[in-house]
Amino acid sequence: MLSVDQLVVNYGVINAVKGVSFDINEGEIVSLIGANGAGKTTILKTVSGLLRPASGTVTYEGHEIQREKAPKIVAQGISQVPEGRHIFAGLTVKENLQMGAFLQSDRANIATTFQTVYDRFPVLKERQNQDAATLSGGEQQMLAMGRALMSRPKLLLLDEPSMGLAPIFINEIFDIITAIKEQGTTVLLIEQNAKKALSISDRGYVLASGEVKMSGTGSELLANADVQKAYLGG
Amino acid sequence: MPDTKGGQFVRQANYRKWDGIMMKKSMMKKLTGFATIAATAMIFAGCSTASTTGSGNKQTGNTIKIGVNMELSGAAGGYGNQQKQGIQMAVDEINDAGGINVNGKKKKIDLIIKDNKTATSTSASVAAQLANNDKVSAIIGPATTNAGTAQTPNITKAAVPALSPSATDPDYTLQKNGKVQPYVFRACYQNNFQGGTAAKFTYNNLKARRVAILGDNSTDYGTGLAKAFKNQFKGKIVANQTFAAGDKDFNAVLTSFKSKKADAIFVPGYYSEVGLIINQARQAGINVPIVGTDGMADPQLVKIAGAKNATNVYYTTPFSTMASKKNPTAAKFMKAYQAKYHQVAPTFSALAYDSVNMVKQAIENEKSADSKKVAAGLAKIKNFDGVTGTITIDKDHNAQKPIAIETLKNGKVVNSVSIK
Amino acid sequence: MTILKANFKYNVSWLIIMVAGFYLMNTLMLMGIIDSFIENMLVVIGINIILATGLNLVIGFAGQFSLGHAGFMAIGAYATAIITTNSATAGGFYTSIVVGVIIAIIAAIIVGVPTLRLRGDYLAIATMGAAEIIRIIINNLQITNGPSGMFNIPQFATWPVVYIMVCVTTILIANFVRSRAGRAIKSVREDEIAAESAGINTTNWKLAAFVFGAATAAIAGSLDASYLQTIAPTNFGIMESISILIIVVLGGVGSLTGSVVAAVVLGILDTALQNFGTLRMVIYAAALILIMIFKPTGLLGSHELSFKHLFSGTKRKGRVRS
Amino acid sequence: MEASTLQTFFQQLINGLSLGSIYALLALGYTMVYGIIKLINFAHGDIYMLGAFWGYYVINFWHFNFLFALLSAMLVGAVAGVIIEYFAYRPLRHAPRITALITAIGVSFLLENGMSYLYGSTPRDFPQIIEPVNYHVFGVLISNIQILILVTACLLMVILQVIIKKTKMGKAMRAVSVDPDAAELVGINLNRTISFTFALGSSMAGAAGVLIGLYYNSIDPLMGMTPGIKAFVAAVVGGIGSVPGASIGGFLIGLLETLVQSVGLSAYKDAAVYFVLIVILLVLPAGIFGKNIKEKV
Amino acid sequence: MSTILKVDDLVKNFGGLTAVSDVSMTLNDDELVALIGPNGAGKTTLFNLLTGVITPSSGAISFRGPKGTVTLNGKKAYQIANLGLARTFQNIRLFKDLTVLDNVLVAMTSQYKEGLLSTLFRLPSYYKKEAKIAKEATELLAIFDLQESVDVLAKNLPYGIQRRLEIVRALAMKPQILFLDEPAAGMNPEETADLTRLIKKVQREFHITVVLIEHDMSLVMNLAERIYVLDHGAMLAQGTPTEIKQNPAVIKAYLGEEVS
Repeated sequence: MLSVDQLVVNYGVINAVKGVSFDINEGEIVSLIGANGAGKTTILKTVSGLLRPASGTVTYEGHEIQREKAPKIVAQGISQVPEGRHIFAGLTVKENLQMGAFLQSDRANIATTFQTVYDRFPVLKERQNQDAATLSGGEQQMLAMGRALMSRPKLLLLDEPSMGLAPIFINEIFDIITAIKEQGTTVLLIEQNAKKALSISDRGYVLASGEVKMSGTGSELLANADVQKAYLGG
Repeated sequence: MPDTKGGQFVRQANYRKWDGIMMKKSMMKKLTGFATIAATAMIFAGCSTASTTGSGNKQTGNTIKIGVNMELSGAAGGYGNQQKQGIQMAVDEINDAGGINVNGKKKKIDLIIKDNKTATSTSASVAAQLANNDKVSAIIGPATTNAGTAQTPNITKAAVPALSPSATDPDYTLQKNGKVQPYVFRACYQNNFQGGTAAKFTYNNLKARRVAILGDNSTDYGTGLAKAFKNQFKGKIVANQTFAAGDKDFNAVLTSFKSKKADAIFVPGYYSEVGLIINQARQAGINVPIVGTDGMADPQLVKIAGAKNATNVYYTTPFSTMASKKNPTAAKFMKAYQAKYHQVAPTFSALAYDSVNMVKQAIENEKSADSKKVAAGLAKIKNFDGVTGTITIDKDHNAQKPIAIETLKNGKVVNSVSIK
Repeated sequence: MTILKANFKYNVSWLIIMVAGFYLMNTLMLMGIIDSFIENMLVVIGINIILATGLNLVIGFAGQFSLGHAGFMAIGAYATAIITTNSATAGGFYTSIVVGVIIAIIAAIIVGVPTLRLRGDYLAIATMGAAEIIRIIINNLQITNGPSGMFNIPQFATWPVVYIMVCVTTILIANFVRSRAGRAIKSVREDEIAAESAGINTTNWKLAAFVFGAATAAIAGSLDASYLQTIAPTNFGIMESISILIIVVLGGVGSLTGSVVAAVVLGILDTALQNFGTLRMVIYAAALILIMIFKPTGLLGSHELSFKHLFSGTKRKGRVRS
Repeated sequence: MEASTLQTFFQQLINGLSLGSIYALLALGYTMVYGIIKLINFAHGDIYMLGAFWGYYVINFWHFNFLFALLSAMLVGAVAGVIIEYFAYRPLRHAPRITALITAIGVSFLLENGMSYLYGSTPRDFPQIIEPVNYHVFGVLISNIQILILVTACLLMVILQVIIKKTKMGKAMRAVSVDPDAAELVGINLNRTISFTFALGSSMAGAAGVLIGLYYNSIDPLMGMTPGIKAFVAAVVGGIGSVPGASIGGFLIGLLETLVQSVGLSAYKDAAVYFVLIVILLVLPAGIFGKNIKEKV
Repeated sequence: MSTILKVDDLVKNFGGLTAVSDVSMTLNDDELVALIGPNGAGKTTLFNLLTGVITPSSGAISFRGPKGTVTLNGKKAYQIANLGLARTFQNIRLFKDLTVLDNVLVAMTSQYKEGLLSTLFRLPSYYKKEAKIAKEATELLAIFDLQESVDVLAKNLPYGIQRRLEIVRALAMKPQILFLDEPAAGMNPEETADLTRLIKKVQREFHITVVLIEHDMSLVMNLAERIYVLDHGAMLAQGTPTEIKQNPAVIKAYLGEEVS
């Protein structure tokens, strides 16, 4: 579905991603794990069109998208939940979700999607007329995910969905991610909580200093001694 | 916790002796050097800087160079451009007639126009360039007192006369000790004269006893006239308020005048704002006489005020459509101006037009276009037949000319009285 | 040891340049190559250098966006105008500079203490307002002769005086910027929270830079009044503050050399445009837009001309070496 | 020429509201542009001048009626705003903000002096397309034009508020102003949204130009300078980025100026405005309706 | 070992949200303490409170400084810093456009004075002081292998080195307590190991109290003598690494399962 080949991205003078390749098949959850500064977020931003790579390709459903801008990529069915949630403060919960469907024009469709999102996150329905900034951290994360789902993505990019969340929410978020996958949306997941991430992933890639160090199925990586030592608090 | 612990890493920070000595040595050298420089600089500041008190600009060529230092952009750009039109027209007329007669030889005017953007420093620079580089015989301008006083040192140094069509501050032509500035002249009234005339007229002719003043507080023109009016008005000043150039809303002040029971309003300022004041006063139902000065003597005034509102309005002026009927020079000017620029001539253009012709007169009288001679000639101008009246330059380089007060009714000048 | 020797070398180099500049100008003047017109231009450029370097200290080094520089300039100008009109001696003139600086410092403290808490554009508009209040007060006072301004001010600020003042203020500002104080204000610019946590009293250092900038602006005002011999409140409005800001940004925010270069470039451009009449400001505006679009960080960015680097041949903005 | 204190009070209130509605109209454009790209659009006051000149020409030469003049001036303002954004501000979107500010000042100079060069800087009388009529209400005078301005200003503010709160584009504008990156991620085209914001804000200025031309009957190329700065002050006082804030700020400044003048301190009316600005910023650093955003450590 | 910092019932409310509730803790001389807990548990907020970046809603902080015990309540961040509490930040906050040397010199600002006159006129005392302080700073940088980079702008340093420089900057303040906020964030295992050695070295050689927030359990368990666990703004547990590893509440809220 998506394949990233020899991707190189620079941030100013800093070479953040140094030739990373990976791919995602339809219906999978794929995790990129690694420490802060390993280049995970940079990769995600490049896939979603916020950053331009210095070289390398991003191929989505058969054509290269690395030169396209974010709105165009969203229109093709890739939706990102950014790190730190980035919800629109000052807009209500409902408006935030409406923004997620910005590129949809079919009202009936939007209404159904709303229903799906509200079913998935009942708390959002309860708070639909509240200013999004007043939500708690976990609720904001749900809103950010809900907003991304409003564009009916085929591929969902999740950047640190468990960051800053209470443990009880973390489990819930991972359950939701699994449920999203089961409904047919492919998921690319970036997590610091590597253990949790790998336990729900079909496959995973371990990144360090802008390079892929290891890859394998979720359970393989979980079982790997090096991974355990470095990332699983072994 | 002992204090020394944190500072362990600097333990070995002992300076070798010679380090310190070298440092002192170099510093001493440096300081000595600095002192030397300062001293030499001071010496030069004291004596040897070139001060070029010129003997004026000699004009030997076939043309006479006249400079224009004018507010073509910036806050006073509107007025400056009107003056430029008057200057241009005067020069064209003179050149079409063959030029200025200098001791039997006709010489054309070479007009050099420069913009001072209504800034004092630029005005000084422009004057220096005109006087020193372009070697002009005389400078026309600037329009405003501030820009004018800024050029005074430079033109005085170069001995080039400057004739301002519209700088009105009483002290404009004077040095600090009260003596006249040898190279500064003006073609307009000074504030005390005009303000006093307006005060007398308001008291004697309009019989007003309670006057409210609403003056332009962003120029010397407005405040100078307001002060003069206040000093010479025999009745009571019931309110004294101000506005700034560019203001558009006067309703608040006018409403406050209502309760003061004023029986006339004095509005020293330019037509752009005074037009609006008349408009808003009449809209607010204030129908008492409105008295002003030559800054509002402009055809645009009535347009801004609205013809209907421009009633019971009086202003002092050296020049007007009314006067032009009696004065052939003015009539000719009005006609030519209309033909050239397709508009009724404003006062500023007339004053600037006169300024050029006064310079011409001075050159012809002195039979020389040397700048010092032109200055002498300007000082001696007597009974010059100008568009703005018969002008005589007095000992303080002010233009003495009759003053008239015009009355507007429904936007038309209906009466013009001369005031002694 | 070598560092000290080198420092001496750099300092001497600068002094030689300053002295040489002085002698060069004086020679050209005696030869008549620099006439009063060019002298006028040079003096205006000199005054603008003082203003721009002072404002750059506040904006470029302390990172505080002040838009009220003209207000402090007005204070210096009026101090000189009032004092030298009453006491037309060189002593009176230098006293007036000191008095202007002191009043400007007091005014800067009064303005700065409350407003420097604000940030960015909010600070800019607050300082702009404060400067306008200063101007309006001057416009309505008796002693300042109201909107008519003051003229026939005795001229003590001849070009050598201005030249020396430019050198002195530039040296002082440069020394300030490259010292303990300079590092402190730059740390405030870079990151206020980190600076606080590094023990920097950010409030005081911001104020110090602001006050220093105001003091130099007052000096520039004194020179301006004394050289032009005429001043009016309209000279010190928002537009004057903006034109100083333009010099700073055009030269490069955080580059004193840039401020000097921009003052010279704009001074020459401005003088050259005198001949274009009404078109003058149109050309100026277009030039401004184009320069900013094609050189967004200003003519010199944040680079400085430095003998240290000329001599040693290394670039300050070195790449990663470790 | 006599009036009771109460009548004077209400008269001054009307005066203040009329003046305030003009500041408010201009402040709206400032607040929108600042809200979305954090740029003090110095040229905003000059777009208002362009609107006034457009009105002057179409009424005088093409004999437009008031409504058409107003609407076409809004269109002209919008187009001017979009063009300025495209050429002068867009190339600098990632440049230091102070650079963009200088460019904005440059654009302002260019418009003012360009218009002076082309049309002269003498004030012109605006065609009186609507005959002024005064109404006396309990001794308080109010003219039809004052009512028109107040009503138009309020109407435009309401329309603007509706656009921002209810329409898709309005929501996109708010989204971009909160978080441009996240806005792109939901598919919002940044450039188009910013252009639209400029168009909307500048059309307000265009409308203000015609209304003010009509009200004061005098226009000139430098007319945008002073009200431009005052309107920005109004926007800051109200809390920049907020539409109701801009309106409240505008009315507040208008009423304040009127108050200061009515007690005889006209020489200090601008000083009073700036003083209040500073005081408000010290008490409420983000203005009356502004949101104070704390830096995260 | 005596107490150097004592925190009593510290509370911080943001609007309606309680970020830190009733936290009490003590720090002793010369010890290495870790503060752990889930993201959003209030760890950084606690650091901010202790270093004066934000002011507490209630509670008391007292510090035994060189001049006796003082309360830190009501003191500004720079005053607290100058008393001897230095810190680093979660998101690196270097002075990016200053050189490495200048970054360190800024932190030494309050350790020496330069008279206005000697600054402005470069009197001999200026050069003397500058040379002395620069030497001191360079020596400190050399301890951390940064002597080669003194003239490099901070923003041009690699990520890991920036983290290191931030620690050096904090040490330049000659602190008695050093707060490190996620010093290993973004470092690879190798760099983390280096960092672990570095922190140990700092603590040992400078004899200061070090408090660190860290998620990397390998680092925490290797370094810390004591651990505080924060959850939902409240102190969940405290103890030695061994105790914490076995604490059921900690396992439930944070560690997830028993850490080896």
